[in-house]
Amino acid sequence: MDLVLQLLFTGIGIGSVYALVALGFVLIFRATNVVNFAQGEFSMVAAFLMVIFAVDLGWPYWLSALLSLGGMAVYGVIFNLGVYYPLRHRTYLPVIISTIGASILVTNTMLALYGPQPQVLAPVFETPGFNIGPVYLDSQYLLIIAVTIVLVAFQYWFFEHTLLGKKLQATSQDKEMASLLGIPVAAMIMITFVYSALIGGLAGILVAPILFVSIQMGGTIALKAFAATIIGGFGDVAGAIIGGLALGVIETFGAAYVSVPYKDGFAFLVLVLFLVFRPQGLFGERVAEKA
Amino acid sequence: MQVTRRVFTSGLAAGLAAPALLRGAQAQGATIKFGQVVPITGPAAEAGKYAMAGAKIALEKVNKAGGVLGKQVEIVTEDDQTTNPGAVLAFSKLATNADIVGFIGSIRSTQVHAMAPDILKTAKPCMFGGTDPTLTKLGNPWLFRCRPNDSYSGRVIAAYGLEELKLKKWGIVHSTDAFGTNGMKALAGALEAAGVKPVVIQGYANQSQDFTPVVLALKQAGIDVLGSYFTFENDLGIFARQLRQLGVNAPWVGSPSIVNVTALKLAGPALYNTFGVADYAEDSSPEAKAFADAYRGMMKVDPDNQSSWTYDAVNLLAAAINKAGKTDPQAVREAMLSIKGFKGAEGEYNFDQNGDGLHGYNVVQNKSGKIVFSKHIEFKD
Amino acid sequence: MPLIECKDLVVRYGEIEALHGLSIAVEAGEVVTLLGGNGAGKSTTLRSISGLAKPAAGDILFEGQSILGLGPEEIVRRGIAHVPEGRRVFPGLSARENIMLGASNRKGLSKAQIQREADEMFDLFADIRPFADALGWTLSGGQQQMVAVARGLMAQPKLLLLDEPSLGLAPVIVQKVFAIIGQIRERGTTVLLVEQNARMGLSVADRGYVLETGRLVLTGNPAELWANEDIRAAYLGGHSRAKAAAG
Amino acid sequence: MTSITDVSPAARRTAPLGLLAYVALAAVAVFFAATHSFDAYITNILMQAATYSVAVMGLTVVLGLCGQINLAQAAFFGLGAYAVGLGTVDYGLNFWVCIGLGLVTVLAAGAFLGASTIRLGGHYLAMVTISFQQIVTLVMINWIPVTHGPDGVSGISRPGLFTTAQAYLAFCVTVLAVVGYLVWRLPSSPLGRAMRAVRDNELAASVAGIDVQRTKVTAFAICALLGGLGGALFAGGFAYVSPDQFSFAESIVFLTMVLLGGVASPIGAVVGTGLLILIPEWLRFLKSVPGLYLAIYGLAVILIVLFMPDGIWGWISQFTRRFGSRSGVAPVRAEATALELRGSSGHAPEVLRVEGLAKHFGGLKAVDGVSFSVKRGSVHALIGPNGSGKTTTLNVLSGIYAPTAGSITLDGLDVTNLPPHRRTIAGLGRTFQNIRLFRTMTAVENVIIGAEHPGNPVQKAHHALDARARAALAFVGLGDRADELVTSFSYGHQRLIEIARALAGNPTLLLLDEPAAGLNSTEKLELTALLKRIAAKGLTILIIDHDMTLVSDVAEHITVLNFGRRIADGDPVSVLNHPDVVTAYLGSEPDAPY
Repeated sequence: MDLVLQLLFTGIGIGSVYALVALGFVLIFRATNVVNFAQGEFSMVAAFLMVIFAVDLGWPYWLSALLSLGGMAVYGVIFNLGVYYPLRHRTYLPVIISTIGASILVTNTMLALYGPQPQVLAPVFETPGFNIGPVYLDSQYLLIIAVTIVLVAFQYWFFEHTLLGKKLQATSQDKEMASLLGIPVAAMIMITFVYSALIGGLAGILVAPILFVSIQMGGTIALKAFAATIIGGFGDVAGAIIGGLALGVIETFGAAYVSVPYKDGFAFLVLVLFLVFRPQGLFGERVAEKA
Repeated sequence: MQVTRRVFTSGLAAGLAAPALLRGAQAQGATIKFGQVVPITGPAAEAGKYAMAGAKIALEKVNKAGGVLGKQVEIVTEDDQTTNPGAVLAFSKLATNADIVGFIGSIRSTQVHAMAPDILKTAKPCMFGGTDPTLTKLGNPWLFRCRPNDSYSGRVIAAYGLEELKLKKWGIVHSTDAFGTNGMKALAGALEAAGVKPVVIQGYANQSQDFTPVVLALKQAGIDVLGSYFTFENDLGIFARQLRQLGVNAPWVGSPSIVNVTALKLAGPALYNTFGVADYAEDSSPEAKAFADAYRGMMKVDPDNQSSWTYDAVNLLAAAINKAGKTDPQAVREAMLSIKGFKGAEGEYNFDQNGDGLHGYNVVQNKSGKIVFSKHIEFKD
Repeated sequence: MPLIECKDLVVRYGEIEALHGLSIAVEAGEVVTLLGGNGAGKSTTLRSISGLAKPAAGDILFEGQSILGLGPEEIVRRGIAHVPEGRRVFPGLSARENIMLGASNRKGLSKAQIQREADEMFDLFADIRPFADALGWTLSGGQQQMVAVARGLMAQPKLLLLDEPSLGLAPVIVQKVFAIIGQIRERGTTVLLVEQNARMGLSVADRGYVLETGRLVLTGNPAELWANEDIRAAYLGGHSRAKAAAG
Repeated sequence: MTSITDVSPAARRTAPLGLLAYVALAAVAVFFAATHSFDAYITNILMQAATYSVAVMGLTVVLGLCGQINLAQAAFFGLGAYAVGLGTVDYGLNFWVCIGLGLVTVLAAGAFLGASTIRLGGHYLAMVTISFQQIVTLVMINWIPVTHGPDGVSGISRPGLFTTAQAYLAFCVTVLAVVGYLVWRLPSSPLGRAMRAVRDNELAASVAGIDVQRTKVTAFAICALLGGLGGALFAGGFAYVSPDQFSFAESIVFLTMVLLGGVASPIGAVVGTGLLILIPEWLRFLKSVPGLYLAIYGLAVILIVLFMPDGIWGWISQFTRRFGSRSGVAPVRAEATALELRGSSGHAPEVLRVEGLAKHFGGLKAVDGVSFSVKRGSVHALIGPNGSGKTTTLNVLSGIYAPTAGSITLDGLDVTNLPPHRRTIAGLGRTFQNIRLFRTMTAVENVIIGAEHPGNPVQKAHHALDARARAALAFVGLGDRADELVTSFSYGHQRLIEIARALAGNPTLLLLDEPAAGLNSTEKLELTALLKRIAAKGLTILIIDHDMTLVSDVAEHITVLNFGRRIADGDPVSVLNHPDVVTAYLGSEPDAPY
């Protein structure tokens, strides 16, 4: 039982990271119908910004975090203008390739600028964690779980209770109709990219103290977040969260009870099973039957 | 399409040959050249920087002492992109340069495997750092290993744990890549030879984000000593932290990565009081100390085995050529095999017929972030 | 000066020329119906006015100013709301939210204000009040049509473009939709209506235009048009009269 | 990569000449590879380029020809390489036997992957292939007893004849030349045509009698096969394989290669492969800053996607086509014979019988219990106002939708549950309201695809199909423009090509979905005349149209739908004067008088 609880905690912790990145995937997918293969690099770039501000320049943690997120907003704008916007009238394939190109570009620019060493970012709390009974709770994971809960709540409030959220939803559902109502579609897509970059960046900043800051960190997380997105359903925000958490837990328990080396395999096996038997994801995507 | 192919081929040949010819013309005979295959891009780019620095320090030393055969030595490097095809291309590109008399290969065993056919074809000595024991048993006479192979690291870890620490309930954690798997086999083999069966062996895939299941398995098995083979420092860092957080405090003897600079930086206190086998230990010999001082002077960080072996490799190659008195590969090979008791930064080199130069390891301890030399264990076979 | 005036509009979709120099005008306060069979160019005319289709030649004047080349977002800001064919209700938003978004073209409104106006819409469209919180895709065709029209009205347009509001609706629902168009007309909103149901379309109109393959063939008041045999031909084919007469 | 240009029709007509040139150039290349002494570096680069090119050509087939994405080509490449590696090293098998085993393995894996996931398009297919890739990599690393795990397999031997690097390189270039030839010729074979049809328009392809699913699986299997072949050659060339050479990152490299070179032609594959192997080599001088050249590579990928959508070869061939088109050899044309139509060969008086047909979308009853029958040799019209369920009925008839209830009998055969291509084989031909032609093909190729299905009693030899296609085009009046790309035709003529495509398949029943939509009045008159000529040959026609002039001119019988139900059925005069029909079209009397 202790074992189960411990695994559950870790699974939810790591799953929260997947969930945050998956959320970024889903938002961009819903707004543009494109899978962003450079989503993981949002996290990586933000983590490096944190290293620059908090470690190299030694600025306070909160200020560094704010500046990093500000940097991510700018990055989201540049990403949209450089990678997606010029291709918005083409099919999904060129856009996928373009995002792959962006991923290679950003990863290696970071390598060129910052060198190949993994960097250390101190955790937010002094205390690394504490025991509740036999279960050890890592304070950084607790923070990640808390932030995920807050963000999900914010997300719910933002999309369900603000006009801007409604306009974003409208844009993702029918761009032409949205433009007929006077909703500035290009601006809505821009906001989506910025928001997605912020969420991805937040995930990167939060996970950096645990996984260290390296140029590969984005790719590793993004692949899992992908899988989470499929499990949850591509069109569904709640699905992305639950898919991420489910994947984190499945992976952790699979590793504990089946095989550690094949840990990554569980993610993809679950993914394939979902694709073959339930391609619409856990909650189902409303797919209109069309000729 | 063949037009394209032909244009492509001949254009390629011309494009590549031109600069090579130019370079050849201007530098012919003025210096002795060593070629170095090293990761400048890709996941191991960091290690590549250290490897180049170690070689450079040796190069300066050799040149200051009068060079090789009276000529100054120069090192030509090529990027292997941390991939096997990249290593093959990098090596074969160096191999086309007839001026190069010997090579510094890779620290990654799979890359040495990949390059081995080309090395055999080129028929010039290649010093390498990969620790897969099979590499020197391929029947390739040109491979010379400048680090002890994994069969020694496993035996040293086992010997230290069993004899010095007197502990019997072993857990082994290893990466499932080539390095980690071979290391695990050697360690498990050495333990079993001493009549001890490890209570738990856990493999993990590189770039794992979480080690909770591994740590819990160790905990449940109730180990009293841990042996480990980690490839990447970030995995080691995550594991070390979780190991201590979840309350496993058994003594831990790890493979060389446990004491390298990046691991110390990433893992911090989580690695305090662990033991590591180290082919390189600063306090193990005056030569090692001298290298450390030179390295610190240049790189401003402490040296580790990523740089010490290339330092030795360049020194050995220079010594062997000087001993042979000519650059003829066969003569150099024979000179290299006849080297006995060469004191390098990594230890004392005595090349056997397979091309293995070192036959033992140092054991060091991490005392609050400082690496302290503990014991050297050498094998005769 | 007409509120909206199309001059010699030519619109092409690739190879097909959908409009060949169409000129029409609507005065402020009028309800005008565009009639014609499938492919006559009715929807294309509306799409050109709201900025969805780009005319190859001609001009469109709104309140005397050319709006040619402006994007739909700018055109709706100037006061032209388009309720397109097929209703295009956002499937994932509730009826109320759909209606609220209709005010997106108006600057400086508080959310509370918009909510109040949206609730007022349910006075006009009492049938959909019970479904205010139902998601768009769960609504029936008639309910969706009412949401779409209400959403258009939320823009407080000077000109409302309605494209085939009766499409696919049962006769009893069509009656309801047209009753609402009658009320809109009483509020003084100018309406340009495209309708396949000719009799219905003319019942609410001040004037009508009849289009055939991208050209204007007839214009006049509803009674004149209804009396004209050509309107029958535009819908039921040129030979039907002869055959009917023969039969 | 979206607009996929193709081998120009001129190039295909001049095939004998092209073949000669190809063989000559291939021979020169092989000779060059076999005799010119390269240094080891260049030999390695050429060996890598040649073996990778074979695998990249697999992507030319699956992506360029069939329009499907595959992000697991490195896995197939790796399976082929491991088959040779493990086979020769561990089991001491003959090199050729190992290649054979490897190809069987990848073929099976490719077909399985294709079949299990083919109904998922786009992003989902991308995800499945990524997953397959990851699983293959994990198995290679972790199934140590069989795969040697991460150590990889070393000491792989080459076949007896080709033990030297030089000879082996010549062998690889020969294989590349053969594969290149096959991939070059594939688009003009029946299979290649089917793939292009599926890529251009899946729906039209299925209605033209192509088994879309099987075609996609075949394309996937061929792609895997070439990936495996390239990998097998690679293993022999480099004598060592390990799992990290076949990772997801390598799959991305393969994909980038094909996109960079251009997906439309095998030349693009070679160009892209060559460049992506060479660019990092050329840019080695940038190595003083780690990561810089890969960053530039990433930027280049984005720029190519933005500015060279058809890849480098597509970009170059725009120019060659512009300058080379005039020198094309005059088309060799089969004699356009008179078009034979099977027409009324059956026995039952009714060609089509529809009973109680219903199609519901959720709560929407688009078609709600419709029954009617079409008499052999008649022209029957199905009409109704917008949204009355006509097109839905047609889509159910041609198998695009499965009916909610009811039955459809075609010439005595119950086709209710058959997929579209089986109905076409059973004798159904149709056109679409929004013209659905295969846009990258010529008129005659479009029509050949229509003629090619197994239900058509014409010879399957290419010249016979070509002759039939030309006859069909001549019948609709476009005989002398048969070799032009369909995109160069006017809208009205594209309609006629679509009709010719349906006619070439020898249907017993021709379904026409709004053939007059978008036509000008002259074209409508031509269409009316054409329909009368078709009817005169005894072919049964079911037409849906809004143009009442056309309908009343050609139809002998009219069925009227409204709200998914039949409201009238009979001869044109009585139906068009039926009060319900008049109401449906002109509207009911409003409650309030105006």
